[in-house]
Amino acid sequence: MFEEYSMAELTDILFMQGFAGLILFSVLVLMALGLAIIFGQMGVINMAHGEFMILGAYTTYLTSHIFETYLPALFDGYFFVAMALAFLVCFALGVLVEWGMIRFLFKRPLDTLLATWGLSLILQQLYRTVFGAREVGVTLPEWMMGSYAMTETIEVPINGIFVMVLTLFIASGVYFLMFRSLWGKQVRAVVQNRPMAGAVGIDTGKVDRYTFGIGCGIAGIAGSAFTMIGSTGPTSGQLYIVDTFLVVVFGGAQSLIGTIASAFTISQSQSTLEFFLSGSMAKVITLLIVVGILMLRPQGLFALKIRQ
Amino acid sequence: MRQRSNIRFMSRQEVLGYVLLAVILLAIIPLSLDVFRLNLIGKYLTYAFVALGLVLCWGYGGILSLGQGVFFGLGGYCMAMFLKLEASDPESTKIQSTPGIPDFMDWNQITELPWWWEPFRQLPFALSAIVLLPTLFAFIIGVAMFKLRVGGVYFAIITQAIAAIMTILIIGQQGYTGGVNGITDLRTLLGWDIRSDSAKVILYYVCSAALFICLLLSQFIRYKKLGRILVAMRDREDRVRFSGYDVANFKIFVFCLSAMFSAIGGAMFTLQVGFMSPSFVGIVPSIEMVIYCAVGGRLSLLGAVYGTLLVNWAKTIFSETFPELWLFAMGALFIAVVMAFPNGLASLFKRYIEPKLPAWYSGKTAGLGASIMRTDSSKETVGKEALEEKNRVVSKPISKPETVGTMAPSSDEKLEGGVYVD
Amino acid sequence: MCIFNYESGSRDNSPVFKRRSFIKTLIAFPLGLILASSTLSWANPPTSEVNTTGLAVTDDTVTVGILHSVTGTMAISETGSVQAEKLAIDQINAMGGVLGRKIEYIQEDGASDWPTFAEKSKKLLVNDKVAAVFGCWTSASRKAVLPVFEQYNGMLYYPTFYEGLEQSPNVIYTGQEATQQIIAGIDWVVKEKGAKTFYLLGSDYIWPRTSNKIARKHIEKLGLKVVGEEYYPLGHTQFNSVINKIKLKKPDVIYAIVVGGSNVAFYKQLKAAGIDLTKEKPLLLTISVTEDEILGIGGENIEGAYAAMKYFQSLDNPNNQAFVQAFKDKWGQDIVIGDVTQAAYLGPWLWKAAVEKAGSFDIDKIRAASPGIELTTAPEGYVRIHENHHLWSKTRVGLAQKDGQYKVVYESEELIEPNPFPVGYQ
Amino acid sequence: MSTKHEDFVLAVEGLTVSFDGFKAVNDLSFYVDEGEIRVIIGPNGAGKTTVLDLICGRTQATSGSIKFRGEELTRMKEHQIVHHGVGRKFQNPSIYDDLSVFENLEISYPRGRSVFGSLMFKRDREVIEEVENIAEIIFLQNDLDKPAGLLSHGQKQWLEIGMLLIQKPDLLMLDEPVAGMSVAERKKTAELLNRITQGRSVIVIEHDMQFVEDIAHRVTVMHQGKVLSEGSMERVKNDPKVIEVYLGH
Repeated sequence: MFEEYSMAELTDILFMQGFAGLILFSVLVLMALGLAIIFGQMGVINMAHGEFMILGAYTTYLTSHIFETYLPALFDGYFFVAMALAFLVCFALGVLVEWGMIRFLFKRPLDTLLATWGLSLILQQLYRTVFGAREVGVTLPEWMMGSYAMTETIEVPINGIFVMVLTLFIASGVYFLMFRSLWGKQVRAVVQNRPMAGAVGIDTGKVDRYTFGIGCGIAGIAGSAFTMIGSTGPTSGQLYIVDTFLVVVFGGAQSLIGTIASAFTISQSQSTLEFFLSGSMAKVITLLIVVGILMLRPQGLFALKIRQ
Repeated sequence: MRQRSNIRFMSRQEVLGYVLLAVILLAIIPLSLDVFRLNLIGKYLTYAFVALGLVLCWGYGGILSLGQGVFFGLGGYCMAMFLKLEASDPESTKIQSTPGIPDFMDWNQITELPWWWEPFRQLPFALSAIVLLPTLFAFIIGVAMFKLRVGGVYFAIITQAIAAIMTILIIGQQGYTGGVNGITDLRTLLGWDIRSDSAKVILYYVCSAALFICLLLSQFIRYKKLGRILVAMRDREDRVRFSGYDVANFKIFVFCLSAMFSAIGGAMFTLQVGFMSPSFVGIVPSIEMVIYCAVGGRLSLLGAVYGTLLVNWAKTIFSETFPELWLFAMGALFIAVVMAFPNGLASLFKRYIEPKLPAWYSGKTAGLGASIMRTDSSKETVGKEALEEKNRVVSKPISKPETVGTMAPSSDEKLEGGVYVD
Repeated sequence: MCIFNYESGSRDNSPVFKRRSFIKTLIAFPLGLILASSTLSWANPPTSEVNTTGLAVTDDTVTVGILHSVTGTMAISETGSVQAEKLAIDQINAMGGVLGRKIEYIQEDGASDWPTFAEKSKKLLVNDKVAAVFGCWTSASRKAVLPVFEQYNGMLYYPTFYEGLEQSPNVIYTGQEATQQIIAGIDWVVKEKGAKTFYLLGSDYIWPRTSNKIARKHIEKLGLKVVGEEYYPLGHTQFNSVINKIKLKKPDVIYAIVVGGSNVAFYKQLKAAGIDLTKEKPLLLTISVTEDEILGIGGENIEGAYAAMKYFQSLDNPNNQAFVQAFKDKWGQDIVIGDVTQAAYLGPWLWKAAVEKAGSFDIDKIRAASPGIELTTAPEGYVRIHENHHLWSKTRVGLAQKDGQYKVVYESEELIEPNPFPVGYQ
Repeated sequence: MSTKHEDFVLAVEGLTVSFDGFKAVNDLSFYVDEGEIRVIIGPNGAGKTTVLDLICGRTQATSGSIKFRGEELTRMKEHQIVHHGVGRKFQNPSIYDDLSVFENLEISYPRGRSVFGSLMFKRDREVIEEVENIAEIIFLQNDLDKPAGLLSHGQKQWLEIGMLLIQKPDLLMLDEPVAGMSVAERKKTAELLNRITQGRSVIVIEHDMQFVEDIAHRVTVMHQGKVLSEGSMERVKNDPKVIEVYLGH
């Protein structure tokens, strides 16, 4: 299929395709980080993750409106405010949900799956009632749109770069939080031995609550960022949920590195396959590869090998 | 000691339960509802097959599959293929460019029936395919997963991915499967018009009868040692293994059985509703079916039937009354059930209704079904919560970071603890 | 000011011809006075005469069904149709209803789930005995309810542009079938923009596939070239790979039939990838993006794209101005109206015209009366029901503007004949 | 040494397992005679439980061999190892809380172990007698109908031992059988062990030195995944290496 193109074109395409894969990679990491924290650290399967993302997106939408109406001069920078707000709103809702629901389902992960599924239905309907059934369009500041032309054919989408930088930022933030802060130590202590952590004076309830809140907050940031590349509607969140879970599970639930590695694998295979096959078949084959590898390594790519 | 050599197939309560269900399904419902509503109930009952399978495989075996829709769909599609071929005789499809093939194939420029559709002209083949094909598929998944000890949440999510794959495949291969639209406009079964009112009533009874057969089969399994091994396996998989059982085989068996039930349900669905579409195969319907099972009580065979009927009935009523708000009610119902009654309607019944029933109802307490229910619910409500409560009490923040630091990084022994499968 | 009038087509020779003389009179009421009209003494034929099949018709009411998804993923698209149908029913009631009977509606939620559509349609027909159903949006939902309508002899007014290949005695298709929408649009880009190569793209289901098939045949008939054809699963959100492919193939026209949430992702990513649609290199022609979708995509992301369909909110004619005003008055000033919404609005009016022409609510009589019914008051202009139950309608090409509206740049001179089974395109 | 395989019930040679580079068991060798009660002692983290895990197939060895009556166990699945006559009790009582004591024992009865076997399994005279017999040995004859979850900790330990006995294993492996027991229960357990070890080999992991002295024929001391010392209790006790790492603590 290459004979019709020149070498230069091929190189360009290779570059563009690699970049498309990188964007997809960032998108997946961003989606999955919040879930990885919640699922990996708490064992809670949060089926409402997509809805938390959309809550972030709606927050961005509202913020853009407020800026448009009251602070048009600062509109160029509203997106950063929106992301912070999205984090706060989702964090708050996450804490509330953990306090009102999840903590009672401690150690019953499959039940959390069903309960959060119910939550996702409620949130969807809530969005529909509040914002209407139609999708809303989020206006972006001018500088975030368009692309930067590197050569004649190679054009780099600015929003893609933005998502990549954001992902890098959030991922390192999560890394420092989990592995370099006292709070992270507490979280890990709770994961590894809950009674013991409790016994040495960690308020495990509070740790859970904030872990869940932070996971949801990151979902909110992801949702906010996705207004650049996807739709914002009551049911948009459902588009992401399966992919997100696969990334997390594929990576090995407890491992952040695993999540990143799995996002990389999935995104690269998906975008490469998409180039050679039809979109539908690329998706099927990617999923099959993931399922196949999961069967061989049920604990995911990067799970620790441990004495059971 | 003597009674032990002679455990009964059903306890007295269970016999009463089955009789009551039979009266409700076979007499009360058909006599009190018009054909339209009866057909609706018939449709709900087809989901009860899936819920029943989930009771066995999730409630008893501890394997939560979030891809039961795949089997429901496969069974339904096998039935639909037969009916579609019957509906696509050259006479009634003469306006097509290729008469004699299903309409959607014609729309997709397929000019010849694919070879793998051909055998579905025969009813015996179609019927055996309904039962065997999904079971075989489940067997393959089961062998691959359980022999490699994939379990719990991982199994749930992998089955979810399989459901996603199936949906995309069915939709993508629309020339052969009817795509998003599914296989529609099914009319007759061996010349018998399945759309007429009388056919609907008969099919309702067929469906109820099939459901009863599956219920009794499940009851039989529960009463045999196999049922006890399943419970044992859910609680202490390792112990079962070290009692000399190949745990994977038992899991495969129960997974296949639940797949077979789902497939029968799917075929009954196609017959009663008159079409099959990929919207049953995907993730959302699969999760909904788990919820039917959870509402009924994941350990109760009869509860699965009642749970399915209740949720669907509520869904229909809510959505007819409040078309724009019914999701609130459904979401709240799911959360309430999981939070307040983890063992569903069945546990409510055990706790509040059964004690009030007259003595003749219980007779002599025997039968392991009752004992399983009892201990399990007590464990659920007392054991775990008490444990959790204890943890919470001790976890006052008298934080000594140094202590935490030393114990956090290494001791990976309990890493599995976070992902505990109930 | 809106003037609604309708008369039967002259070609119609329905045997049941009991129309009251007042129908022949042109009725012209300013909207503000419509309320008053209901107090006029309409001749009110006895129920036994106009309803011989036991439909839900009383001496002063007639019940119809509205069946769309108001929950689930399709609610995004179908909400507009529900609103339009309710508006039409309100307006008809304000004018005195149909055969002197006020229209009452029962609304059911299809929940974006095809079996639910089948269940609810059965409920509407069997339990509620509605005289007509306005509803469905996706092809799949229509296919699911079709056997029900045929079995219980109901009448469905289906608003969406769709793939064709269907002609049911129990459905009136108020949207365009594929050839109406596609051929005129392609002819236009070829003639006006000199397009030579096309890249076909769609969501993976029957409408985009069938439409692209027709498009491909037509393009090849014109001696031009299709350089790529791609389908993505419904709900897909990552289009960077296909955008790269498009860049590589450098087609003159991207022919896009992406639907739902994918739409938003596609156009945003297209813009981000540096394809500026206003430069028309390549030019983008779509048949799936109405003003409703632009709301989610954002006008700035799709500015410069062309759409081929029969209606745009910006159509400049008195019918449309009155319709848009009435719609906004009822549902809010910010609302937008897309092609399907307008087609849904036609449903109740076409049904009313057919009932009055037939002088009866009986489905068989309505069916017999329907071909030839014309509506001169349609927001899109003039439409007429064809023998094949589709509408004769014009096709227009609109250029997407930054404010989310289309500017009409082309309008077919004649009404285009609906041709659901196009010979040579299958 | 390898020529003498046939004389031993169990021959472990060069056994090594590593978890992510950490060698929990490192080039371990030991042999168990017919009818011998072998006690393995050692400080926490010495790899004692891991050795049992390796023998019964719960953990895969990185290298080395485990021969049971001349048959290699390292490549077998857990249930196959059980079928060959190795029974294993876990550190924490591992019983089925939701089933009655009778059912717990019945499930362990070595018949009907395949899927269809268990479907066809009949609770006949033979099974009932055997269960009642075992129940008597483990002091639970009056609790047969009780849900096992309601037993005391000591009773659960006994039940698990009973569940092993009913399998009639040739090699019995017990991981801390008296942990968490009262003094009276310990005594009873020691008695029980002495009774049931007739005609079979037993490997016990235990910390309670008094208990070890009571039952052990020979003692293996493990340290950091290796055998530190082996022999009679008397000899081991006086081994300076052992005193240094273990008893000296």
